[in-house]
Amino acid sequence: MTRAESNLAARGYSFAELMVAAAAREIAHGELVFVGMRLPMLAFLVARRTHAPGAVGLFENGVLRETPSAELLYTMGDPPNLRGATQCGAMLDVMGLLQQGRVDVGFLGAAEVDRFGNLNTTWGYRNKEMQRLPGSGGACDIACLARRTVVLLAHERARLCDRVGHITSPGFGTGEGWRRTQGLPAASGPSAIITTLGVLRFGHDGEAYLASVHPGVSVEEVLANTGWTLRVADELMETSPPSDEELRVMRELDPNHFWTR
Amino acid sequence: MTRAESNLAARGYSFAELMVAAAAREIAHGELVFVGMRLPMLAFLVARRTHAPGAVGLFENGVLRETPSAELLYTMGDPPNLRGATQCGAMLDVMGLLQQGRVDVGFLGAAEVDRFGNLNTTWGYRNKEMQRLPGSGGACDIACLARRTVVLLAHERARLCDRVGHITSPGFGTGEGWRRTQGLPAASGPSAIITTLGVLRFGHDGEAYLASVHPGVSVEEVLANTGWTLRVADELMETSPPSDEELRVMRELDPNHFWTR
Amino acid sequence: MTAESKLLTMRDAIARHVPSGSMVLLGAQLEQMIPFAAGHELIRQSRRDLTLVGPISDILFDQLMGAGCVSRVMAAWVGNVSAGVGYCFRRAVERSIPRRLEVVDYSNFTMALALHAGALGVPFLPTYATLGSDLLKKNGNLREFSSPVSEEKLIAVRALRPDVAILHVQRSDAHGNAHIWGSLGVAVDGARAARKVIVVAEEIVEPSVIASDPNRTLIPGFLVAAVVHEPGGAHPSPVQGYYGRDHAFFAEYHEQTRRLEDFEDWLARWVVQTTDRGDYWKQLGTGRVEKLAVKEHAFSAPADFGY
Amino acid sequence: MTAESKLLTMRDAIARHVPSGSMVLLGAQLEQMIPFAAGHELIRQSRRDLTLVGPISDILFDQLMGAGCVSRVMAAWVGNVSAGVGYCFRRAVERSIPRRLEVVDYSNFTMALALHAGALGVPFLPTYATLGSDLLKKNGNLREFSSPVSEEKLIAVRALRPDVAILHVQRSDAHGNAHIWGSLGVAVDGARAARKVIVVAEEIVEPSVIASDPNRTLIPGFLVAAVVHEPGGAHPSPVQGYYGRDHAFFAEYHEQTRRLEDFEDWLARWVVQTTDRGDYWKQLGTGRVEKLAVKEHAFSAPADFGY
Repeated sequence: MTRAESNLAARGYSFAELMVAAAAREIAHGELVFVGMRLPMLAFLVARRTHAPGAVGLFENGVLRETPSAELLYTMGDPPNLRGATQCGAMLDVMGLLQQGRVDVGFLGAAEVDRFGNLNTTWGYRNKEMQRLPGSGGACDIACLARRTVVLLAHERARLCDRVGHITSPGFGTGEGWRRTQGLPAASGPSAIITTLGVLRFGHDGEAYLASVHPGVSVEEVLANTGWTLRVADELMETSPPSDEELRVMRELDPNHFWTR
Repeated sequence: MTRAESNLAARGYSFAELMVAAAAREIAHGELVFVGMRLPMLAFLVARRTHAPGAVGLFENGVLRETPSAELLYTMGDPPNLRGATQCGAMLDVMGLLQQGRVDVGFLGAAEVDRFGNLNTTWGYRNKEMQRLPGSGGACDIACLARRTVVLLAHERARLCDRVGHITSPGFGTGEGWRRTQGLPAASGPSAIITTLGVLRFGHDGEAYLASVHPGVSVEEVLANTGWTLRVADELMETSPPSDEELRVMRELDPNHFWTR
Repeated sequence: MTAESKLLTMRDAIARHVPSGSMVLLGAQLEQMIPFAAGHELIRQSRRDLTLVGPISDILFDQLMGAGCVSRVMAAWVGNVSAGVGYCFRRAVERSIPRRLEVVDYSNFTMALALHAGALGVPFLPTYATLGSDLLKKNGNLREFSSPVSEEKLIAVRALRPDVAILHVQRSDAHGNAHIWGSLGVAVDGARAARKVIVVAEEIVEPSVIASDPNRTLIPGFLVAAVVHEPGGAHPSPVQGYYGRDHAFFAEYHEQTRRLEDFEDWLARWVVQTTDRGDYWKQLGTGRVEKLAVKEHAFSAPADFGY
Repeated sequence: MTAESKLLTMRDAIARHVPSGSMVLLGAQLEQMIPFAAGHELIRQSRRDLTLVGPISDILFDQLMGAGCVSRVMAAWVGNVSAGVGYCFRRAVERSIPRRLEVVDYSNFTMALALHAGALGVPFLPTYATLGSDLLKKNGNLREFSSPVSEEKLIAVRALRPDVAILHVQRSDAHGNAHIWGSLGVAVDGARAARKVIVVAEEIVEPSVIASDPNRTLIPGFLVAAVVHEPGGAHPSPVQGYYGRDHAFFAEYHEQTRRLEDFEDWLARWVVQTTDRGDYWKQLGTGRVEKLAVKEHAFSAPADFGY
């Protein structure tokens, strides 16, 4: 039995389900959301079915969508994602909305994230060897232009590092004022990092701090798995577990736990 | 009986029909043509039905068309122009082709044209009073960006003037090298002015000269109706009259001489 | 999951969403689907100091100028497409009748780029168009600059973001998801550049009709503030698949507006003393309406979105 | 009036229009309609020194790199969308196997803008995207400059004009007038930015079918050099209305290409020793093909182009 499975058995939900619920709560009613695939997609659908029925999902292939697709998606281009979409346009149609500042929140994954929320999805450094990763896709665009960016990744010391080796997608750079210096829009930047252990948020100085730990996770465990000296909120919270309603919707959408094992 | 009518009676065609035939011959097989309405539209259709079956017509509302519409058009947005079009896109789709340098020839009308082929469709000066005219529409864009521009207008001394009062659509400006200085594309600029009396073309210095006179028109008549001292080609031609085939097609398309009276 | 209905009467849509002083985009599809019904309601509600934006609008801009609603127009062409000049436009520019009018002259391309820049969220877009012209000299929103990647001059066309875009469409659902076909012009960029969109539709249909063809949904409902069901609302301009262009109406307008007092009569008859679009159609008469009706349908081949 | 037919076999289309050294746009519709059949023919005809351009291409770029056809890639993302990394891409970048590969990293938006600039005929387009990123530092086609109309930094994205765009479409006439629906990505700009277009179609239809819906004609035939009728030519990627995505094929590719010698076996089996697309489908087997077939049609509501 893996740790995730024992966790699921003990608490009635998996870490992935907890991350999805936490991610869903980052979406408010009526917001435009740059969704992406896997956990964020599920989070978007959960948000729409619970507290944010008016949220609109955007995909880089030009698709805008307000209702869940009838089948589980492996890619944003899967036929069920296009049928019944709100709009199928061109990539620029969606990117234009992003650059106008109309996209409230964008979800991103990453190989590495650092203390200022910068992301690397271009070069990995496993076993001291440089490994070429797929690259930005739309991640750099979203990180530059969405009003808020939420990052989801597994909490490992090598992946939450002091400084990323390559800034594929800019966070707060070197800290306060950096984004403005670079010319990035005033209303933009990282909002949260949701990991398998907790949720990190950002201070005015642009540095991440631990805002909540997941149920059953200790602060020490988080700190030991973070590659820099992570600050902890004065009023550290415990991440709210997924509600029954959130779990019900999640499992209806992903009955075989394809995404949330 | 008006002069045009007597001309039509005597020769078997009207000045307008002669202008349409002359304009049609400015279009080569396979060329992209920014058409416009009235006489140029008819010229485009005649060209397609005679020597240039592969010509493609572009309209500023986003329409590309290879076949004649089933009915006479008053505007490019008339329903017969959209049904059966090659493509209905956005204005920018058509303007992009123009700016890429793919449009071979564009037809324009004008209130005034001057010795360097500059056009004015913004301000008129009838009876010494400034009269506001409708403006550029797409004329300025076509004059800037089409590889060749052909102007059609009635030959009147006030309309073929030494310098236009307002450059709505640039020709050769003040002469040789001017377009390059302004930053306009190398392969662009006025190619011909087709009037009710003759055809003007342009020398290397950018100044218009009389290249051909219409049958029955004297050089003196042209010079007397031109607002500057118009140069005359060493080998002045007579404009070829419309062929039987050209007339047949023209009258089939415009049986009531709506455009070609 | 069900989105709220945004259906309003024309009167309420204009009252709520287009105050005096607004920058309003009209005529985005050029000679097709001009929102005349909306323009007439702006006149009836006595809007003032509007800035009109659009490539051309056929005679709608002329009417709004004649009625005194407009203090500025940003356009490529103002007049009567099939008949020539617009007399109200001329009176306003030449003699400030009924009031002074500022004209910012664009070309079609630079107007399209200004809205495209607004839709893309950039402060400007580059072009070679208008180089060497007097438009460039007189329009402050066109500015020469040096290309950052080549040794060339270019024109920077400043972005426009109208307060409201009023777009006439063939069909929409109650949430504002709208299908447009035929002549697109600058409608897609216009809807996205604007801060608010009012959709005026020939037909209100079930959401499933719109959702059956998401490539034809050129206006997504979440950009739309109000949906007005106004069949015939584009007359005398045409709506592909619904009615043809009333060429005679444009010619009559030309004749009946040459003198100021004639225009005032025209306006009283067709706009001010006409309570709404139903009343307008009654005046037009059934014979005229029938002549404009579709004589032969021509349906698009289906596209299969199945899997 | 009748336009000449441009129908060619895939072999002839590639032989005539895509020489070694070409800059080729592939994968314009992202995960849908990737022209795998064309890519395989490029491999069989041993093209070398290609520059691949596209936002992503799922595993087609990886295959072309593994086969040694590519010297440069300009893309936003290279890998296997549903399974992760592309091993041929990694071998080429990390160890120059089978040959050195230059990578020019774009983001999706900047790639779209590069093609849009090409389609609009301008040397660059401005954006805020990539400000502050290392993409900006390393990609010479992204350059910081000062906005000519505001006090802002912007990025100039240099125009790209591929030699050839290969676009898979649902249906086309023999002249290359093509309908595309569903996922559009950068297909429209890609076709216009490119100097030549090869259309690969699921179906060749009568011109009247295409002409019945000119708003869906996203590629006008006069831009098209060749039309290839290749049903199933996008497998394992999906074609809306024709077949689904073969997710298992992507997973298998991932497993079967991790080691160089395994990739070589994969390539021999699916490409080199496969004479054409018919042969490929035979290998795939009827059971697999049937599983991907459309189970439920979902036709678009008609649009009336009549008058």
